[in-house]
Amino acid sequence: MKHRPTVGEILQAKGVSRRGFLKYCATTASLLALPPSMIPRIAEAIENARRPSVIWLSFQECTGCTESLTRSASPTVEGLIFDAISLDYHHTLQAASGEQAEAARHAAMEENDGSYLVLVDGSIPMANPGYSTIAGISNYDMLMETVKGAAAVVAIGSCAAFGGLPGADPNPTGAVAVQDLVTDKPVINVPGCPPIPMVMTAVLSQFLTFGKIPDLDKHGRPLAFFGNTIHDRCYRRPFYEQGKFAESFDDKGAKAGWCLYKLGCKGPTTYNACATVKWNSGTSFPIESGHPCLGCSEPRFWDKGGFYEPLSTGKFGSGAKVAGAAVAGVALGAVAAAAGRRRQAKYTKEA
Amino acid sequence: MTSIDEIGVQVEATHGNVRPILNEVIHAIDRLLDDNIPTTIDLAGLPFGPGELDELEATLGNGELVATLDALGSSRIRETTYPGVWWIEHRNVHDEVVGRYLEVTRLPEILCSQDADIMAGRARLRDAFE
Amino acid sequence: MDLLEFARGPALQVAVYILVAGTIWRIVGIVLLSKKPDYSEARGSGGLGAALKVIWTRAFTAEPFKKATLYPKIMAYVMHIGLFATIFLFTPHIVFFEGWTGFDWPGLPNSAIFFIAVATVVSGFALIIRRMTSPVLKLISNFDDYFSWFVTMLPLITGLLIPVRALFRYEDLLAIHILSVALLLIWLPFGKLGHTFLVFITRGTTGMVFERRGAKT
Amino acid sequence: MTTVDGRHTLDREAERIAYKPPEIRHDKQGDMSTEERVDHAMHHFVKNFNTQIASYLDGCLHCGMCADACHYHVRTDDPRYTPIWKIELFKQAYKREVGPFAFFYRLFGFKKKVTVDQLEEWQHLLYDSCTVCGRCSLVCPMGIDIAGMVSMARHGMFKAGLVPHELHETAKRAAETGSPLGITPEKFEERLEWMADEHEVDIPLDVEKADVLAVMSSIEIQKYPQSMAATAKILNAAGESWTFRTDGFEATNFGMLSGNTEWQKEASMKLIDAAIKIGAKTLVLPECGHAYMAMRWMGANMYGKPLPFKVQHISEYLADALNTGKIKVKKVDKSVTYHDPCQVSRRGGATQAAREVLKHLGVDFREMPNGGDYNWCCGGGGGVVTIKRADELRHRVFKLKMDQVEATEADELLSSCANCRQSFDDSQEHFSWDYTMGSLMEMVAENLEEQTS
Repeated sequence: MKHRPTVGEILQAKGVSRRGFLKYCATTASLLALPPSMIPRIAEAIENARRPSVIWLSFQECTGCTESLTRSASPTVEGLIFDAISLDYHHTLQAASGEQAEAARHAAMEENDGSYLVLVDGSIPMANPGYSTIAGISNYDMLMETVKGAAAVVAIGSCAAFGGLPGADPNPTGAVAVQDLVTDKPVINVPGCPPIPMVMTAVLSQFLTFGKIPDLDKHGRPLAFFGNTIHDRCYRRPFYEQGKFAESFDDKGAKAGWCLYKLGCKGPTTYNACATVKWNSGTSFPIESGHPCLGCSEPRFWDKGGFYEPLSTGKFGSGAKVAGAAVAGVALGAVAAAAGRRRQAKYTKEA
Repeated sequence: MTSIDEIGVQVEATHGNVRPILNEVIHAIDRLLDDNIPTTIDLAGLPFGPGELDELEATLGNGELVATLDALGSSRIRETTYPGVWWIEHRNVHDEVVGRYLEVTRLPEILCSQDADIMAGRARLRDAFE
Repeated sequence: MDLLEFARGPALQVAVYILVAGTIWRIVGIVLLSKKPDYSEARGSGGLGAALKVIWTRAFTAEPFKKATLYPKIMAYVMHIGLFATIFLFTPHIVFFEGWTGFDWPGLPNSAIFFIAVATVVSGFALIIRRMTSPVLKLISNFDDYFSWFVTMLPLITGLLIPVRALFRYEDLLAIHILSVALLLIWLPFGKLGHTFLVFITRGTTGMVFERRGAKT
Repeated sequence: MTTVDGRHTLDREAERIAYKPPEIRHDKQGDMSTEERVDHAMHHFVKNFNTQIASYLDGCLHCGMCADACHYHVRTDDPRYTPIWKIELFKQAYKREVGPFAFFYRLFGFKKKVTVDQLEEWQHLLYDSCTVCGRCSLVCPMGIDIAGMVSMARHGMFKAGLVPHELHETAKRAAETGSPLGITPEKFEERLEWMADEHEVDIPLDVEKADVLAVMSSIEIQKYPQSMAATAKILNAAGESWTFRTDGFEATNFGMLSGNTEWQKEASMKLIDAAIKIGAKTLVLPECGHAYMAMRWMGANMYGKPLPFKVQHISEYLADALNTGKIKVKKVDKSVTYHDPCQVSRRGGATQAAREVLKHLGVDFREMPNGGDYNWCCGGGGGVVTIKRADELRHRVFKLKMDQVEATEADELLSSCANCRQSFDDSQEHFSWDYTMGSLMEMVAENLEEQTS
């Protein structure tokens, strides 16, 4: 087994000063949404953390998650993390291909048995294994084989976390999420379509820093990033409270930057860090650009009604069924009245 | 003028997110003076509307002291017009902002020379002149 | 299907079907009972106008009774106006109705609605305490009175918990809120909450009968 | 006007110690098994459940405000006197037997079958402590006519043989002899002659054809016979072609008050037949409240079609006659307050007639506080005045009336109902009160101006 250097050693080797390291720890804390008071503990932990092996599996996906990740302005703080991990298998990013690539995967699995991380993007088709294969191996077989010796599995993106677009109604491939198949290993879901790149790297650095699974919410998402709704953190929230809403995409309210609730914003029911971490190196996020949140980090977000349908809109059922209920009401009422009158008539006769 | 400026979006000056932070700063100064406890506010964790960060920065203003740090990219450590309130901005090697903090303290920790660096420096000095 | 989808979808749908069927059932069940012809020589018309007049005027207390009924009347006004405002003037609700009817109207700021809802809950508790302590109300109250109070207060209270994020997550609170509304809609036609529609029939009937006699309505 | 000490002794006594309802006697008529009684009560409750009554019984909110309008509750604070509670059994029967959800009420036993014990208990509530004055109907936010339903509930009580004895006997006598006080046609004729002599007035009797049929209440014939003379004076002065009839003179209707619809119909038909026989254009009802309800608003329904003549209360007749100048009156220089008979004013719709008459009399008219349609009842309506055991309660609630009258400080107290007059006289005696109730009609008769034409 080859020596895996600690992060402290890696940074030292790169000539990073202690001041630089403190800066790094501060930004890491910020990234992990940890309070600044945690910085000394982070520093201690990171110094002694060892570089883990990572195997990245891509199934039914669009590579958008990888695109997002590689847009996270490498080499930066996040880049450092990637220096600190050993990405031993990734279709898109690795140089090796074919049998060499598969050999690399097996080698990494053997070398780091019980301690490597498996990252998955894309959903797994269960209707027919032939729907998606890599090197002749079905997605299902590859996943199950690879996770066997893993310390934990990270499902990157909404497809891996919840089934995503392939799993949307009518789900022709029988797509399922990682957590539907992997039940004996910790699964961390980092959903989003795509997930915020900083969030992806932060989850990895959290694992790296503390060596354990972060606190997760009921959907298996790290609470550090998915603990608040977009709505709670939205800078337009004051307008919601004042009842100031954009009614269409080009009206006065939209131009004044009012709340997009009525335009279908799913912020109130969507847990993600977009409103604070933002996108494109902190430039903006959809609501800031004037578009309602689609709720892409929520389970089955494709099937939750129209993107531009306001959140509070209920489904009242079809007019025909309501009319049917009305007809039933008339019938029941008539029967009740007839029964009442029959009793009256009977009593009158008896009396 | 770029085409982006032609989009008819007006930025409303305030969404009301600045005032609570200023309040928090005042409380932090109280803590510093009364109990000698420094406070760090991570601005990344707070919701800001367009222009509000600039508004906050302008409100706090520039004080007497600015320091730059060159480690893993540049950093600016600047005291605001309110002594004890420091505006700290970390950038990466691509000069992109990776962290913004308000520190309410007498001297931000990052400005102090670190023992590890002092020792490394001493070693280098010895190597060079002994 | 998560709880919110269940609440917003099937639960609400079924509630609306039951509401519609139950309401019409009750109205038809009353209207189709026998009617006694009145052959006496009419003094007033006893027409629809009289019915409409009383439907409106009985919203107000006649002078001689004002003092005795002041407290419950004020509480009932707060309750009814509060319910009206929270149901129909809260923007997310307006959006809800707009999705259904296609119409929208201006609402009140959320903070105002919050206070109105609190006042409504307070009036609700004032009324239930009165019901549980007044000898008259203790005697004449039954399960319907207490249960109807409960299902009316539930959406108010669950609605108020949403902005304060108490106990549960937003979407769970929202789901519970909608489920409580569904419960209200389901119960509404069958118990005394039926007065939302019976008030027109009951007051209207009296209006017609008494105006026909030229008597005080 | 404030000789409080001598007057309220009994009442003050009662207030010092907590009010205890008297031991209630449950009266029973007939030899029926308990099942039969319940069955009869049910059947005759159920007959009444038409759309109007259903809308009332379904609409009640249990808000309890009717209690604040009821003199019995206001004076005793006994929650059982809450008007809507008085018809609880009636409501129970509705929900169980006829209401839109009756099936479920029966299936799950949400509403139990009414028991004979309950019916006995409710005898006190439906008879002794309700004058059918209808004040509760005006406070009800749903506009429910509770008083009307008390009358209907009495139908069931009567058939179950659960009527207070005195009322039952009075009603029975009325059915058997044609008058609750046992006044036969012969007795009526005798008393008419006496009054004609005494007051030197022509009183036409049993005229074959006449435009106006005048009728009397037994209370007047017996206790206030001068009102017969007053009626005659007025109708004569107006130049009417009119008559009394021995085959139809009794205006009271104890069938209605006790809850016996057959008797009610018999009594009404006597008057209707007499009026039709003589080809009357108008039936003038005497100063009697419930007679107005029985004939003006229920008469045609007893007859089964519209009546071929007009029905007027004497106060309405007087108002018309004065307004059209048929009769003229001298000015009366007195301050007067007027007690509205519930069935004529609040429930009958003729509130303004008496006020018009008083205007013609030129009196200083002083409306009672909350008078007119919101008047407190005399306490004797709905047959209550006949029920001996209810006397204590009746006197108790009369206090409200006394306060109302006294607040006006008027010289004279008038009304237009012999039954009110009777219960006022009784309570006056009980309290040694200094107001005596006079008759509006008699005041008109006394102050008629000779027609000059």
